Amino acid sequence: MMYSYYPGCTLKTKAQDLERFALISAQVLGIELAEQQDWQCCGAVYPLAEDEIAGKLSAVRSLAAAHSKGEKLITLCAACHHVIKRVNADMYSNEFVRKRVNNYLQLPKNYNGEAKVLHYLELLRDDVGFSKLAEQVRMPLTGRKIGAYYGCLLLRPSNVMNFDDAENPSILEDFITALGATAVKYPFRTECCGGYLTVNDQEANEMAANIINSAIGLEVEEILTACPLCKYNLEKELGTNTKVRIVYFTELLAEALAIK
Amino acid sequence: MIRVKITPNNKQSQLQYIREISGVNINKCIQCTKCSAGCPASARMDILPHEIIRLLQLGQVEKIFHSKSIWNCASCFVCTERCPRNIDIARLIEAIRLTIIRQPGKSKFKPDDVPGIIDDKMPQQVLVSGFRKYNR
Amino acid sequence: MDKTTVRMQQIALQTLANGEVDVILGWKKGDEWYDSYPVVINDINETAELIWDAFCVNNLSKYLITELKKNLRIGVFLKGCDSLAFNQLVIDNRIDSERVVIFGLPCPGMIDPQKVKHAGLNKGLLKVERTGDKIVFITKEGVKEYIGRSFDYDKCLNCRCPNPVVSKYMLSDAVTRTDEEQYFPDVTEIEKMPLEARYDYWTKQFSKCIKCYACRNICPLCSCETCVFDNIAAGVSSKADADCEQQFFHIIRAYHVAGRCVDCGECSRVCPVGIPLEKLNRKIIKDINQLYGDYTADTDIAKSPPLGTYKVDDFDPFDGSKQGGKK
Amino acid sequence: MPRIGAFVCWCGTNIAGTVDIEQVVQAVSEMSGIVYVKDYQYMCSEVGQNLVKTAIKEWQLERVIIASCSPRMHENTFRKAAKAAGLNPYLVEVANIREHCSWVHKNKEEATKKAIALIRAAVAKASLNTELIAKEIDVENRALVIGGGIAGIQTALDIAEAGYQVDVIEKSPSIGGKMAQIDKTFPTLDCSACILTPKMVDVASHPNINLYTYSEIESVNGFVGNFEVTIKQKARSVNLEKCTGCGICTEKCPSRKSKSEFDEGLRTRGAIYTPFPQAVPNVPVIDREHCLKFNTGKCGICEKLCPAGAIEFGQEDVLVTKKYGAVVVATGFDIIDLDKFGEYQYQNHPDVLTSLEFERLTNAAGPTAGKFIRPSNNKRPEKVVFIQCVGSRDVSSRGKSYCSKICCMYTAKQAMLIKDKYPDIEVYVFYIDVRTPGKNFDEFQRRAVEEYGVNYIKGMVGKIFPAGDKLIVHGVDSFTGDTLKIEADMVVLAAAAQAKPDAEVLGRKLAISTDTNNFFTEAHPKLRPVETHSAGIYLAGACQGPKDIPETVAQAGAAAAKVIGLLSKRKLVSNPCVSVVNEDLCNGCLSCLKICPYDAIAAKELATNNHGITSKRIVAKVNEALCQGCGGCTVACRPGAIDLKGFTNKQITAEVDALCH
Repeated sequence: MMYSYYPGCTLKTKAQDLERFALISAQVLGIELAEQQDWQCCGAVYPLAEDEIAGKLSAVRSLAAAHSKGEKLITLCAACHHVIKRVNADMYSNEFVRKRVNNYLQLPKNYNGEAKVLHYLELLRDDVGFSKLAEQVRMPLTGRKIGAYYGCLLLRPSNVMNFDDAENPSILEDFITALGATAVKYPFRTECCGGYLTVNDQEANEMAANIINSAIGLEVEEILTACPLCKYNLEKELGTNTKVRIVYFTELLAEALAIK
Repeated sequence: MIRVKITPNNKQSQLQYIREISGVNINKCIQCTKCSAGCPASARMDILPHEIIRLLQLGQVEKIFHSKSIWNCASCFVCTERCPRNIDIARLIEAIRLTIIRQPGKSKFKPDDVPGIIDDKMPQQVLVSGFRKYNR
Repeated sequence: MDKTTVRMQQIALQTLANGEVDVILGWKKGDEWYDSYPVVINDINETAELIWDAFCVNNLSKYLITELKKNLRIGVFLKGCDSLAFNQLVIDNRIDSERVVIFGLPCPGMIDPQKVKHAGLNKGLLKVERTGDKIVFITKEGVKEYIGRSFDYDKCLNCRCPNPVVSKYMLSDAVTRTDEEQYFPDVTEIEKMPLEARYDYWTKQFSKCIKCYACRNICPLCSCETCVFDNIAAGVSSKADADCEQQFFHIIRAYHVAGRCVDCGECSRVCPVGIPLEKLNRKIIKDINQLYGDYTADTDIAKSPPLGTYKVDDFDPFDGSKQGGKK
Repeated sequence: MPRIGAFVCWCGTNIAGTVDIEQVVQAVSEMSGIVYVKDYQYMCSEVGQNLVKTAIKEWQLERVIIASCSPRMHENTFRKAAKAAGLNPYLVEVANIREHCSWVHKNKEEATKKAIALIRAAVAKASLNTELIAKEIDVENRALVIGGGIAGIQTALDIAEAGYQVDVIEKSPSIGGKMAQIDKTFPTLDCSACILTPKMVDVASHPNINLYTYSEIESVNGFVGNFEVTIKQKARSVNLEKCTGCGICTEKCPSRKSKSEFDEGLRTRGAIYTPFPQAVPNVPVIDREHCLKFNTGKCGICEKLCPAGAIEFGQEDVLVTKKYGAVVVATGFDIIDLDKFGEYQYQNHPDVLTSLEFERLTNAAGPTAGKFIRPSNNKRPEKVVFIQCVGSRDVSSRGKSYCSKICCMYTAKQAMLIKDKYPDIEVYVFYIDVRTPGKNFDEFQRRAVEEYGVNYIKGMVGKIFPAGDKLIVHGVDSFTGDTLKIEADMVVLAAAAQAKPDAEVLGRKLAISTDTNNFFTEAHPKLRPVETHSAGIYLAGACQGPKDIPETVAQAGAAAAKVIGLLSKRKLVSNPCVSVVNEDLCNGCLSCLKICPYDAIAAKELATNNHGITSKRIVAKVNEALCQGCGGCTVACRPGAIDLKGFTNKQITAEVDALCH
């Protein structure tokens, strides 16, 4: 099946692993990801103010491009996914935004939020299926205790993101189980890592510390994430501590598919 | 400490602005405090989210403008997700931030600050979002 | 003579003679090639005048209503579409099927005299004979043969039921149709129009109406003892020549046959000003099928009519719980 | 043209505030047929009614228009007044210029215009009104109570005591409902079982009460005084007459996987089971879904062991149809599913309980025999946290927008019960507001704080983080603005009350309405709180909205009083606004018969003579005793042969014409 694929800036620089493993895994799984031409930065954060239109334009360009090709738009970075999905919801249901964005962009055809945005994980769950994925695993990660870290951006607000149960999600655990590893649910797995606060406050990040301690408390050896920013914050807090390591979910995927 | 408070009316325009750009009806709040109770960043806040809404209801915007809380909100949307009254608190706090940084020279994070915080691992996503949240 | 006509005359003679029926409803030939008109006969000698040709378009089932009031038992010739109307009249309690003997006539389609005239074939025409899709035009000068259905009534081209669905005696072999017609092509066309254009279209059509009531009179299901439009006391009709009056008439009529219309197309056939009335009825049939599941008013008399019954899971556009009014 | 008098009511400022009465009076006086117009502040008052009566006599009025509130409110009032003045009551017509006009408009000019139009329509209709005479119908003097909880039990007992037959129908295998699950009741702390079980026995033994347990309503037909109800008795697989309740079968059943509904899933039960030892009837039932005999064909141990030979695997559902004069709906409530509140760890942690589970846990007859222990490790908790308003006052998609009303009191009760038995346990209650109106209620809650030292914290809990064998509760004290972390051993969630999931379906069968939350709607929130909009159907208990036991019992008594009042009448005055068939126009298609919800239309054979030839035809015939005047038939009739008296097609057309004027 053919999909439009939106990478985002960080995946081309500091988070190349996240993308690299996703792309080679997709090949093995028979998923065709065509990187969008001329994609632009999504803006990194979804503009929350009602009157901010400019910050939503680049997301709409990608959405409209995917829609015009009749393809689903696949995202990989949690932040890009959040922005694009929420902008799409605005284009679908918020007339104020829809009108202004279309007026500004003057696309060949007005865009009204018709495209379907899927995170790579949703693609694995809904279009591939975790049971099918499990069949493709060639090097099961048997015995490894892996804790999923969801963070904020994939889950909330759940009425827009519609990703999983925001308070008690299971998609990442199901993913880990499909790869043959042991999924450990630890209490802080949906708490915030501190996000961009790191530019404001360089002091100790107790938010990230809570997450790490909660995972270590349940003997988690690897923490799985889909977000470069989460990975950065958690690793920074971890410092030289080697009790646990932070990995992108795609890295484990490639490992289990024996293509890493 | 001044114990007697007079609800000021000269802040009405700022209050109105916050209401407009957030699209939030602050009168829906019943002060259940669930936002504050679940806030992962509350340890670094001098005024808790439910108190911010209460102060807005009372027109005490000045107190909020001088608080650390609005800069320490990580926009993690836990408050919005759990609010039993469907108040989008994350949006409200963003609106308060914008009310300040949209004024000339009030940006919180400036290009000059970058060298001081950057390290070789930092994804540029951090910087972009930092500028989006703290700079106009 | 046509085989079916022979069979027709035989069975009429036989059933009248042995007392199975008191009268026969059939067709006789008039003076013109296109004139085959309905008759009621009770005389065995008249049976030799009964005919079956490509112009027996008139539906005889409606005549049963008045004739059954006068006679005990009636034999009637019914084509596919006529038999559908027959069943609907049974559902409506308009006729007592116990006292009717049906002679079924599989029908290859009826010929539209207008189409013959447009083709210029009417000059000196004496007779038209049809066997299946072979049509023979007999004139003073000679004979012309055509294969195909180009002279059929439009309504016959869309026929979904050429064979009678109910009968005691079948007079010929069943007709098979291999060409798969799209069931509602004309309706789809109307549905594609924007609302305003649709409104304009119907306004224009109805404005042609001269309120002759031919559509109502021919309709096998417009069989009320007294039609509301003839009942002055009901106060629903006026003779004023205003567009709204005509629209009012046609819309009420469409609703009165909604869920009962057998799509025989007679209304459009007889309309002297050419209003495509069956389109309106077919739109309603299509909607009913979509909303309440396929229902053919006439093929199964045991089925309950969708507009006359209520089920808890019926489609209900006013039910807030399905629309977000109720949470 | 009849002589028409019009009376325009101000309804204080309700109408006069938005409608220019003077202008209305002027306009009405110019309408044709009007011979008299009068306006007054409160037309429904004694003075107002007298104005109507006097005018009827003095002006020889033949029709009366009352322009006032909805006819639902006062049509009867004015009909009575007209009757007293010698006018047939059905010659009175109400123009609703309040609900349909003044209450929905702000612009006085437009509202005035609309009020005049509404009155014009009423005048047009009234000129076509005819005198109607009401008839009498019989009343079946037996009542049906749907639901065997405390509401149904009390209603049934009160009706039975008055000497009328009552059938109680209960969905589950035993009566008792939620109250049977509860340990103690507020505000007196007496034992729930001690006050409920004797009543359950009374129901079972009362000569006037007939119990249908494990049964459901299949269909309801008829109308006030004459309901015809079909009851589905589900196959119990145990013979009610033969069973002695010895309990051998339930003890020996090898299938132990089913969760006990009565114990809120805190313990398992056999596939053949009695919900609880005090069940009424004390006869078990086989849960066929989990029974080995039904699933594999093997087993049948209960049948072999039963000394009474009461096990009947071959039983089938039985349909019983009976007639009733009145119906009381007492189907109760449920608590919401907490699956969506993942932050409180309800599905993930055994020590997070609902309040109802807590009741079972502290109940002497419960799964722990009243021993207060943590389900996770069977140890006594040291710190217990209660969280109120879980899903209540919650307008998001997860919760219910209303206050569940009972939680503040039962939480105080539960907290107090812990402190009473185990003073060393620390108890915290997180709340948004404490709402305890009711006799001795606030005093009760204050006792929890003042005497027992329960820690009430104004603020909600954000999230619970399990850590080791503790539950770390993250909350806020809104008074101090402090964030709190409490290391609790047990958390009790006061889940919102909600309507029964099948309330809407039952409502449709009964033709009674439910509100946006699926609670049944009362006929009037103040003046007719136990009646529904369908005459002869009444409401008792929490099926109408969250209620505590005292309120439920009070409403049950009120519903019973309404039923007794109805059944005590031998005859009811029927509504004369019934359908009538014009046989000349009727085709006999019987579309009317098919759609009539009251089975009030039948076919009739009519012999006609047409020029010496006699023929028969079918026409429709209305049974006036059954017809409820809904008018459905008049719409289905194509030739317009059927008409509703008082609302004839002509009258409606005249109204529409007048409005479009």
